Amino acid sequence: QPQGVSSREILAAPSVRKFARESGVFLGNVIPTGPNGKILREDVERFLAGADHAQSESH
Amino acid sequence: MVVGELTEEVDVLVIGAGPGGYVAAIRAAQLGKTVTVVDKADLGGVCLNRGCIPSKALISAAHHYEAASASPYPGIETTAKLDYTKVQAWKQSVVDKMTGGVKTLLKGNKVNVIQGEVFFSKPDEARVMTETEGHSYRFNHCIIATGSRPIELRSIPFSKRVISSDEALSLDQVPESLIVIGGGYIGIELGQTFAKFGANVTILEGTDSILPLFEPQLSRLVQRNLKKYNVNVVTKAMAKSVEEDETGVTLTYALGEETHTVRASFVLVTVGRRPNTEELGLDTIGVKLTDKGLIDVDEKCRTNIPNIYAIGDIVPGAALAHKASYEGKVAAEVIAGHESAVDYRCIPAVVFSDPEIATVGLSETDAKAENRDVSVGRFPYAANGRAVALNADEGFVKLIADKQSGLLLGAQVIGTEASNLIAELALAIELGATLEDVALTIHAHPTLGEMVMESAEVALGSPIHVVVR
Amino acid sequence: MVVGELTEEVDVLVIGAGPGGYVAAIRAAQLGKTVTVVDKADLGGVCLNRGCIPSKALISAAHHYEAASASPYPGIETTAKLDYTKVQAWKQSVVDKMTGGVKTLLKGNKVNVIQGEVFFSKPDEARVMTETEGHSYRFNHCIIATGSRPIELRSIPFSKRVISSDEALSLDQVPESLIVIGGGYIGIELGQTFAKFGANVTILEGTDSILPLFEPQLSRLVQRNLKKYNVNVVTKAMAKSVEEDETGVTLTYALGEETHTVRASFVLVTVGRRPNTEELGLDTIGVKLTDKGLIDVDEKCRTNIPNIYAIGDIVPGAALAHKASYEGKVAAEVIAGHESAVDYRCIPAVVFSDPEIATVGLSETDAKAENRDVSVGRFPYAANGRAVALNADEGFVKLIADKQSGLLLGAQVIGTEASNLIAELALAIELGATLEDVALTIHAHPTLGEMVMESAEVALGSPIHVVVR
Ligand SMILES: Cc1cc2nc3c(=O)[nH]c(=O)nc-3n(C[C@H](O)[C@H](O)[C@H](O)COP(=O)(O)OP(=O)(O)OC[C@H]3O[C@@H](n4cnc5c(N)ncnc54)[C@H](O)[C@@H]3O)c2cc1C
Ligand SMILES: Cc1cc2nc3c(=O)[nH]c(=O)nc-3n(C[C@H](O)[C@H](O)[C@H](O)COP(=O)(O)OP(=O)(O)OC[C@H]3O[C@@H](n4cnc5c(N)ncnc54)[C@H](O)[C@@H]3O)c2cc1C
Repeated sequence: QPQGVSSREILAAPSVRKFARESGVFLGNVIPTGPNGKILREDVERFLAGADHAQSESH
Repeated sequence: MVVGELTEEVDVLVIGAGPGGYVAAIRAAQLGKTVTVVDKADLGGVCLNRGCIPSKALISAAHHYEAASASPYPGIETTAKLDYTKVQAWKQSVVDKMTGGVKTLLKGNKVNVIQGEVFFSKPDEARVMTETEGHSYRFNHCIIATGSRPIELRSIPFSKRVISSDEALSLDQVPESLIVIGGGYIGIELGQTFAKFGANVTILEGTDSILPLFEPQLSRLVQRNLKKYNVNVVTKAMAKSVEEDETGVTLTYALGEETHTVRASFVLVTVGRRPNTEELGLDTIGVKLTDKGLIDVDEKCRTNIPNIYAIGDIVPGAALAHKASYEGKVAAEVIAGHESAVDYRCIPAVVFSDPEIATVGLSETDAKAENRDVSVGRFPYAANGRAVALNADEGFVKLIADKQSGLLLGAQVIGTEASNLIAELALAIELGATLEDVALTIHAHPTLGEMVMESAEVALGSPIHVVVR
Repeated sequence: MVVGELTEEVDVLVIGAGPGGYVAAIRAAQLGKTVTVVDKADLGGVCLNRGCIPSKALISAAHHYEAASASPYPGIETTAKLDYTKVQAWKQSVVDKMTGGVKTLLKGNKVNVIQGEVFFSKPDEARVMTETEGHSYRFNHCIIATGSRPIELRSIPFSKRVISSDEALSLDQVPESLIVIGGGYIGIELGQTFAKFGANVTILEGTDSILPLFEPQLSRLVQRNLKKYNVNVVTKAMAKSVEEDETGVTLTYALGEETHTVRASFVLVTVGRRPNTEELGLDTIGVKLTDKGLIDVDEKCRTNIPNIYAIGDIVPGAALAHKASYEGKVAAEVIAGHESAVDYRCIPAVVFSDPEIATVGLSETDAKAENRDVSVGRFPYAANGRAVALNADEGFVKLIADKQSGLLLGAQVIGTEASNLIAELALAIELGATLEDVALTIHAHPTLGEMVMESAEVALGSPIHVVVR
C-alpha cells in the first residue's frame, strides 16, 4: 500500500513542522528562505518575532 | 450494569495492545498520564503474535534453509535438513521475546494492563469482560486500537483446511501442498516461504498480476523468483468453492469462461483484512464510521466523540504497523496536551518477498496519472560491487523526482536489503531533499547504499557506473 | 626524450585507474573533455583488484560458509564443505565482473585507456612507459590518482611467507595458521575471514586494542566475536623479527619487557599503506608534498602546479575508495569549468568485520575531547524485532547530536547490515537534520532502520522500545 506524498505542498522538515504547530503558526503564512521554497526553523522564528511585533504594536 | 457494581475511574483507556495501542499507552505514560491498556488476546496485537514478527521469522529461516540447500557460492557446498517443528518453536521464541519485551516496557512505564474484551456503554464509559467477570471503567480519554482480522470468503469459509494467515503461521508441519487465494503481500510472503520450505504452492490472484498494488517492474521480479520453486501463479482467477475431505481440499476457480479445479493439503485465504469495529458498541455511543467501516478521525486522531481517539488498522490509510505506531504517538501526545498531529509526507512500505520490495512516496505510475513532470533514475544491483560480492545482483533502485526542482518524490527498491535501503529515501523525502542532495552525499564503498546515490546521478543525467545513451 | 619522438597532445590526462582515477576520467568525459587514463596495472586500481571488492567477496563467502557450518537457526541443520580454490575462482569472477564493468564504462564514455607507467618530465608533460616503448604526452590538465601500497616493515620484509593484503587475497589455500601484524580494519577483516575459513589466527596489535581508531564499545564486540573462532588477539605487541623456513615462519614479538615467539604458515603485515608518490617524478616538476609524503591540494583538488590535480589515497584525509571517487568527480568538474569543491560535512567509514561497524561524523569520544555538549542516544539490536527475527540481535545504533539544537553530529552502528544503515545517517548529517527530524520520520516495521528512529528518541528522552530510567 504505497502511500503517496501528501498533498501538502508546503516544504519543511518534520522538526520545523512540529515547531510551527507548537508555536501556533500556520506554515502557509511563513515566507520560506530555504532552497525550493523550503521553510526553515529560522523562517518560523522570524515570523513569530514579526507577529509578536505586530501584536505589541496593536496594543 | 450490575446493581451496586463499582465503576472504576481511569484517565487514559487504551483498547487493544497492538503496535498502535501499546505504543500509545507507553507514550501517554511517558507524558505523565495514568494509563490502562486492555486487550482481549495477547500483548503485541496482530503484529507481534500473528503478523509482522512471526512471518518475518519464518521468512528469514526459509531464506537460510534455501541458501544452505543450494549454496549460491561456488566452492562452498552445503546441505540442509529441515525439522519444521523446531523452526516453529524458534519462531515462537522470537514472538515470546518480543511480546515479553512489550510486557516489560508497559510495566517499566507503569501502564496498567488488563486482559479482557471491551465494549462501550457510554461515550465516557466502557465495560471490560474478562473470562469470569465484567467491570466498568469511566475514562477521561480513550484510544481505540482494535486492529483488524482476516477477511473470510463467504463461498470458501474458514475450516480445518481452509485457513487464514493466523493458522498458516502456526502450522506444525510444512503442508505438502498449498493453495493461496490472494496474491497481495501477505499471500506472497507466506506462499513463497512455504514454497522455499518445500511445499507445492499454487497462488490464485484475481487481478492480472500478483502484488497488484506495486508496479509491474517490481512484481515481475518476484514472479520470476517464484518460478524457481515451481510455484504455480494463476492470475485473473476467481476462487468459487471448495470441497474438503480427510486428506485435503479441492478448490474450484474460474478463469474467464473456464472452470478449473486444483487440490492441495490446505487453502490459505489472504484476500484482505477487516477492521475490528463491529463488536465494540461504537453505534451505541455514536462513533462515526467511513463508508468502508473504518473509524473517521481528524489529523489529531480524534473521532467525532470528544476524548475518543482511534489509530491503526481501524482508521483509514495503509494498514501497516509503523503507521499504527506513529498514530499511537500522536494520539497520546494530543491527549497529553501537545500540539501533535499526523503530519508525514510519506510512509514506506516493505514486502518481505524474495527479492524484497520497498517503496515510499510517489511511483512513476502515480506521477504519470497525476500528469506530473518527473525525472526518473534507475540503477541496477548488477552494477553495484557490494551486491555482486554478496552474490545478490538482482534488482534495482529507482528514484522519482520533480523535474524542475529536483525534489525527491518517491522511490522503489527491489533486491537484497531493500527494507533497509528505503530508510534513507523516506528521510530524504521528509526533509525535502533534492536529487543533488542525495548525489552529493558521500555513500560508503562498497555498500548497497551507493545505488541510492547513483540512481540520483542517473536522474540528473551524469551517472558514473552506468553508461548514458 | 628520443630525438624525433613525437609528443602527443592530450586534453585531460588521468594517472591511475582506481576509484579516484576512473571516476574522474568518466566524469570529465561526461562534461565534454577528451580524456586519457593511464594505469600501469589493472583497471579499477587497488579497490577493485586487491582491496574493497575481493576482500568483501571473501568476507561474504566466509559468512555463508560459517552460517552453513553451524546453523544459527534451530530446526535447520546444515553442513558445509569448503573448496577454497573454487571460492578463489569465484572471487576472481567478481573482480573480473567489476573491472570489466569499468572497462565498458570508460569505453562507453569514450575515454582513451593506456597501460603504462607514468613519470612527469615537465609541468605539462608526462612520459608513459609501456613494456616495449615510451611515449610523451603534453597535457592541458592532469589528475594524479596513483593511490597507495602496503607498508613493508623493515625488520620483517615481504617474502614468500611474509605477505601483504595483496597476496593474502589471492592465496590458493586457506593457510593452516596465520599471524596478522596490525589490528586495523584491513587486518581484522582478513584475519577474521581466514579464521572463519578455518585458519588458526593470531592478531598482533601495537596499541591496547584492535581497531584502535574506533571506540572501545565497538571494537569490544568484534573482539568477542573473534574469540568464537579461537583467534588469539595480542595487544600492545611489537613484532620484532621473523625467521622463515620451508614450512612456515617464526615471529618474535615483544610484549612489554617480555619476548615471545609464535609460529604460523604465513605472516600477514597490515600496518598501513604508503602513498605512491615517490616514483612519479613529482620532485622534477616541483609538486608540493605534506610532511607525510602526501600531495598537498586545495578544496578544488588542485596541487601547487597549475592544471595538475590530485585525488584519493595520495592526498590527505581518509584513505577510502568513496573519498577517492568523490574527489575524482570534483577534480573533473573543476577542470570542466564548474564551481565544484570538496565540500562535505561527513564521510562514512565501514569495517566489514563481524559484526559490521559503520561510523560517520563525530563520536562521543570526539565530542568529549572537544568539550561539546551533546545528547547521545543508543538503541540495542536486541530490542529490534527485525534483528531478532534475523537471528542477529547483537549490536547497537548510537547517535550523537548537539545538545541545544538537536543537530545530528555523528553516528556509530555495529551489527548486521551496519554498512547499509549508515547511509541514512550520513544523509541526515549532510542535510542538517535534527534528532526530531529522524524521530518523526516514519521507519518501516519490522526493519533495522527503526533503530535509527528509536535511538533518536532515546536521545530526546522518550523512546518507546527501551525503558528510560
Ligand atoms: C501475516 C501478516 C504479516 C504482516 N506483516 C506486516 C509487516 O511486515 N509490516 C507491517 O507494517 N505490517 C504488517 N502486517 C500488518 C500489521 O500487523 C498491522 O498493520 C498492525 O498489527 C496494526 O496494528 P493495530 O495496533 O492497529 O492493531 P492490531 O495489531 O490488530 O492489534 C489490535 C489488538 O486489539 C485487540 N482487540 C480487538 N478488539 C478488542 C476488544 N473489543 N477489546 C479488547 N481488545 C481488543 C486484539 O486482540 C489485538 O491484540 C502484517 C499482518 C499480517 C496478518
Ligand atoms: C584489503 C583492502 C581492503 C579495502 N577495503 C576498503 C573498503 O571496504 N572500503 C573503502 O572505502 N576502501 C577500502 N580500501 C581502500 C581503497 O582500496 C583505497 O582507498 C582506494 O583504492 C584508493 O583509490 P585511489 O584511486 O586513490 O587509488 P588506487 O585504488 O590505489 O589506484 C591507484 C592506481 O594507480 C596506478 N598507478 C600507481 N602509480 C602509477 C604510475 N606511476 N603510472 C601509472 N599508474 C600508476 C596503480 O596501478 C593503481 O591502479 C581497502 C584497501 C585494501 C588494501
